[in-house]
Amino acid sequence: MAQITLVEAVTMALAHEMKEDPTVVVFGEDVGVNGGVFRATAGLQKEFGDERVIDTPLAEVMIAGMCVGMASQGLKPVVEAQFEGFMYPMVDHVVNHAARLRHRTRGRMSCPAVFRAPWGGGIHAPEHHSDSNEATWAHFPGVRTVIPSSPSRAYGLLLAAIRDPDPVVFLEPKRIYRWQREEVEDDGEELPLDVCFVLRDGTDVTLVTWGAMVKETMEAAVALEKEGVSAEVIDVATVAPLDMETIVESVEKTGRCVIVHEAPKHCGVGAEIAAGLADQGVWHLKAPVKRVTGYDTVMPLYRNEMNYMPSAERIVHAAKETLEYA
Amino acid sequence: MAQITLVEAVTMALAHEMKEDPTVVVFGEDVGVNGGVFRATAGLQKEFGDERVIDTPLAEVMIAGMCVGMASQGLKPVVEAQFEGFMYPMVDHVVNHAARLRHRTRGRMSCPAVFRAPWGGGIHAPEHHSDSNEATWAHFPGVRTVIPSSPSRAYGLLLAAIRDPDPVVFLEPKRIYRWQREEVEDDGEELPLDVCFVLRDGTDVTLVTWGAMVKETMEAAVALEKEGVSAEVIDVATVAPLDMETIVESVEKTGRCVIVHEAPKHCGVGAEIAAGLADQGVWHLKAPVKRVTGYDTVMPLYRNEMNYMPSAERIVHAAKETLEYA
Amino acid sequence: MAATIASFKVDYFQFLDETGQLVDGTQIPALARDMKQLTSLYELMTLTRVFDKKAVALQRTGKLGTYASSLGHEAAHAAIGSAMREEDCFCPMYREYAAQFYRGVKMSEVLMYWGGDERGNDFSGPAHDFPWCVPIATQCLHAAGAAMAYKLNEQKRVAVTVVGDGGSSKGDFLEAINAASAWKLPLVLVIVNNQWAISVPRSKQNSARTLAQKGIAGGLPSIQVDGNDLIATRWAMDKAISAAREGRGASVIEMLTYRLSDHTTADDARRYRPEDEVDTAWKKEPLVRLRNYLSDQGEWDEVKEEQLLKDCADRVNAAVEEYTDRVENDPQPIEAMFKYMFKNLPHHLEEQLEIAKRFPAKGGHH
Amino acid sequence: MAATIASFKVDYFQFLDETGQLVDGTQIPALARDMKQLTSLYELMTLTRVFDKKAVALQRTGKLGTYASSLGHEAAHAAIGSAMREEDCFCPMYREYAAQFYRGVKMSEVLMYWGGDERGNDFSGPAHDFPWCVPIATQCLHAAGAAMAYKLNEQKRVAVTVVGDGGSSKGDFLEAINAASAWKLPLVLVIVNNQWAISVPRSKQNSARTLAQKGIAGGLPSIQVDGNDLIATRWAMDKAISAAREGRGASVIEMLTYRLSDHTTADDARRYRPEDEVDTAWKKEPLVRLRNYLSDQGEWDEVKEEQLLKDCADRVNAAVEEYTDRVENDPQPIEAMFKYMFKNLPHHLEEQLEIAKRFPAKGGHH
Ligand SMILES: Cc1ncc(C[n+]2csc(CCOP(=O)(O)OP(=O)(O)O)c2C)c(N)n1
Ligand SMILES: Cc1ncc(C[n+]2csc(CCOP(=O)(O)OP(=O)(O)O)c2C)c(N)n1
Ligand SMILES: [Mg+2]
Ligand SMILES: [Mg+2]
Repeated sequence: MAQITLVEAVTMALAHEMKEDPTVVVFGEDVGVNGGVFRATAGLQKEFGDERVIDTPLAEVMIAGMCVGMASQGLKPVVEAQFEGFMYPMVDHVVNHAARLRHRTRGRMSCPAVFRAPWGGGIHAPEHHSDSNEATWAHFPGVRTVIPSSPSRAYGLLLAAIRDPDPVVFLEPKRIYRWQREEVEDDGEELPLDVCFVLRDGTDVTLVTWGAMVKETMEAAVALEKEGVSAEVIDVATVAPLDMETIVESVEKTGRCVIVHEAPKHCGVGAEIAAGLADQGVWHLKAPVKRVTGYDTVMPLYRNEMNYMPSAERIVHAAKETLEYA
Repeated sequence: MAQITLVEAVTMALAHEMKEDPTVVVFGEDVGVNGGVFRATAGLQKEFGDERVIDTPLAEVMIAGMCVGMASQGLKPVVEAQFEGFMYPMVDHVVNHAARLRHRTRGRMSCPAVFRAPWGGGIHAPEHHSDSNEATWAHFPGVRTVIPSSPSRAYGLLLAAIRDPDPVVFLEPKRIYRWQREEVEDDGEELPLDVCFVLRDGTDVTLVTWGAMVKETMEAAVALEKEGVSAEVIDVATVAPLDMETIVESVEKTGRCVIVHEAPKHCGVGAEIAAGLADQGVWHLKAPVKRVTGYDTVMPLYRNEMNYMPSAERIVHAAKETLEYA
Repeated sequence: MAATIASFKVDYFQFLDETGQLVDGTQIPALARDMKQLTSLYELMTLTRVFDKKAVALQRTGKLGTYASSLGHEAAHAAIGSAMREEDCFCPMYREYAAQFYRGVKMSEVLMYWGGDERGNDFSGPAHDFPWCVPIATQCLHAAGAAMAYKLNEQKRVAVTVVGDGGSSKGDFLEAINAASAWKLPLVLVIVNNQWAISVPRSKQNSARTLAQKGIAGGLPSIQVDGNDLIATRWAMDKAISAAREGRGASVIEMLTYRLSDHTTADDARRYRPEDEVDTAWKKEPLVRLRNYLSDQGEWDEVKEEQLLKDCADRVNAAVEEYTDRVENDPQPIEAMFKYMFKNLPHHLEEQLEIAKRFPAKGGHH
Repeated sequence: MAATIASFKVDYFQFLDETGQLVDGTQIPALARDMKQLTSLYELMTLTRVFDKKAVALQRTGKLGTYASSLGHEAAHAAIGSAMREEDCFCPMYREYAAQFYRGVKMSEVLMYWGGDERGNDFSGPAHDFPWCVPIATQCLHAAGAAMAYKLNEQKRVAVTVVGDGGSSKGDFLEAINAASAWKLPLVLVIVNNQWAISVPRSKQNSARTLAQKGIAGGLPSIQVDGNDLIATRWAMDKAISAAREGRGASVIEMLTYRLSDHTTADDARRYRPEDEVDTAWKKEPLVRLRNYLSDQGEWDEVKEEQLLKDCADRVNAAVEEYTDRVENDPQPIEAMFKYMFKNLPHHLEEQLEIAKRFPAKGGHH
């Protein structure tokens, strides 16, 4: 069994589903011979041909709009946006059509499509290559938003996303595309959507995060442990719809919660989680719910990039703040 | 002094600023002879000519993109999107450019533009004519999102939005465009952005809302009063950035909060407010923070529309829930 | 070196003039002699107009929501629908009723849609046809995507879409042309140029001589026809569809017609449109000229006309019955707001459904 | 009636052939005899190339972030910049350095930008010029908007923008053409067709004979020129800019050139592009042919060339010094992340600034 990276797991999942399901097609800019700018589709065109791994003209509105048409007529398009910052032209077709086609037609038509994009900061790329826009997608009814944080979850969740009969926005944390290697069997076993994954059990404080921030959050948990603080770490994975149950359960146990995300704070997904706690978890809270997030600014160009990204240090600090309350 | 409606107040503010400031131009579909589909720009082309009140070709990407170019070269475009559901093609230029031009150029350039749109449901219009997408805008750094809820606030806040040196998304609650009349003097007095307006003082529970939901929320407050419950009502007005201070202060007093909005619940602006309370207000909470919102579904066509819209009854019920806790 | 490396042209076609005479000096399409076809299409156009009048009346009396009239567009829409095969995919905008009726959509379903009931979109036309599309021009890319699917699946199916003069300014339409060019898609892009986009006249969309020439951007065959001449509109559609079906790629057809009604029932065109322009347009409308032609051919007369109008009225009334009966006696339950959001209702929507059931709107939708 | 109602053509222009000979049988533009201009533009093109080589080297050694090379585009970019007036507005994409150098942007500022420091966008070029634009083709609408502002203000200013072969597929560019047509904007839309959009060849963008013909959609004068022939590129720019300035509206110019480099330093073109295609392209590159022409005219020789290369090297090295000194010894403070978001720092950003100051990144940006 191979030791693979997150981006290789994406490729493996795509290849697996394309073998299993002849209706799956990959559709995007530079996904063919070039295998995508991050190599996520490397080798797929060679294996499946240019009628299933399709290089498109440079037009995101077209990509998203055609995807709706293709998905409505029996194909399962897996779209790749080259970077999350170039998904904005897709918003109209995703939210006004992909997310609504089944609803609009009372189930007569549907849009089983996946909109993939490398997502998030930390790779020292130019502007628009480092955003975290999951909250933008998460607010729109009718589309799921899924974010893997490890090779195995990338494989299992992408399989589930492709097989899901409804549209899924699948955001891939590019910063950790090649961070860890993991043994992932190409067994076609999907992982469940709409549920959180508890990565680490703890009793003193619950750290909730997703995507690349899982790295800093786990580092923070280890650092806290050294100081005798037991932190539970939850990878939300599906940010819409949200598995609030698992999070509330954890906070019932710990009484403290720190939510970590790279995206700007204001109206980020962290707000929804904290709001859920302010409603369903309020009696269990021993401390204010803290959010360690990106600032409400544009992601700086790379010389300042690391001043923007939440650090393990900030997470530890916030966790300790919550522990100041008995 | 005239008794005017909210939409008339919008027109009055536009006319006032166009007189004051020759760089202000109105730019959009059907804003000219037709005066906009809701008559918000009625009479302006006659008064200011078709070089300042400009009918555009039917292309929202173009409208938003040209707006950035116009604003960068000394004009103050006030764009009208015909309905909020047609703003999605504008997202790319608003968030990737309008909201970033000053930041990107270290202040060398800027984008003093206003993006107006009739917003929200309740008028029995076709699909895409009844959405509430303020959270979409509120999450993006670099742009303000402002929502008036009365004729006087529409006048004062729109003046402030036009005069503001940075981009503002200005969402107009179309359901109450003609609901109430108010005496509004055309004195050019703007109202402050970035602050909440306390519409009603109360001691038992804080009701937080904005836009057309102010109507149902005030009705709920009156109903509650009949039952001896004193509700404070806050109109948020600027949903980004948020005046959390005023809300926290109120909850310090009441200990209870119900947030009301028409938009879907998940990752709506209500989540940010509840999250703020879960952090800064947690020790004052005597009850869970409740949200009475639109459902996480597409706004139904009109026969079911009122089953979607939060009612005064739902607000009263939620307020009472919070009062069950001593 | 200065050399012309590419030249293009846009041709205009009209076969039946405003009086109903065949234009001479032109090779007339066979359809002109197919009286059976012409008669049935005339009947379809008439039915559509009778339906349209009724729908507007229903809105005026509060029995229907905002409605977009197709008055004056019948020759364009009837040609589009009748030129297609069942397996082809139609991606409409919102007023192409004649095309949809031909494809099996029921009048009662059109009324359901504008009557605020999503079940109108679950219509009796081909299950693969797209529902009405509100965001202007987006349907063009859905059609391009459908065409792409047919091409990849090696099906001999064609996608047909319609956009207005206003919508032809939007990137969605322009990108669809480019996509059609890039992949040689089995696609027909019809611009129904009715001279107005709500209050914005054609002349403000751009200053080009035609809208058809937008197809030249992708090197697509692009023509303009008299959109009120059924023989021209249908001939153009047949030509474009067979080219698409036979793998020769996409085309653009601009059909010149006129919006004889307000934009929708929510609009008042008198605010921005000179009455005399409308009067002139009425002289060119599509039904009269076709009726005159059929009469000259001895295929039509007063009696038939009267009979037809009576039949149409009956069918339309029956449709209205069906519509009102359904929305009043068999309204959609509150569940309907939730159950189609996803194939399987997620947990959070189950909870919200309970709230919705507990707090139904007082006194229905009014 | 079947009548041709509109015809169009796209002409191709080349004046200086690949060997540096004037093409005969054509009226040669006056510029061909303006040795002073040609020489100084040749010097600009050479400086740009020397700069480009250095920038790539800096990236390879970790002193610069991702960088987009302009190798092979010099004749296109030099013509664009030199044909404009200071008061005109340039809306670039991201590799038009020669144009920007001519307009006063410093080499050190280009390096700041790609070196991850926003101050590079606060450059010494005209304060109204747009910064580099990453979202493809969006700059075309900014240019249309700038042109609109000039037109409304009755200023004799022109907006000039550049888009690639790939970007020419995007709605932003196509809607800009439509807008230019609708308002007769003082705008010049230049397509720098370097045959590749990262790994996607020109042929996949669409199947049309030219990209220039996209301008026909709006009825704009649209031509194609040899983008490696400075005389042709500059002649075309002069023509289009004076038409725009004199109120005759916008034009589209497709400049045929070739991307001799990888897409950016983050790309490896060998993965998708045949080496021999690149070798052939090198035979057409813009500098050699211009140098040969100048030499034939007795305006240039080895000595001058050597001297020029030395001067360029010195200037580039000085620019690198300036860049490294600034980013290393005068880096942007953490405040810079916040203070330009709005004209006046809102309350919530003040709080966040405090957090940011309290938690600076460990060990700078690496
Ligand atoms: C993207 C978008 N913008 C604006 C609207 C509002 N709107 C509805 S119809 C219309 C005019 C359409 O004109 P045209 O394309 O010529 O079609 P017609 O209605 O004349 O048949 C407008 C602006 C919309 N539905 N979608
Ligand atoms: C909207 C958008 N989509 C995708 C990208 C990623 N990207 C950057 S450059 C490029 C190719 C551009 O090709 P072309 O327009 O021909 O310009 P060139 O780089 O060849 O000069 C792509 C796809 C982007 N920057 N913006
Ligand atoms: Mg029209
Ligand atoms: Mg290119």
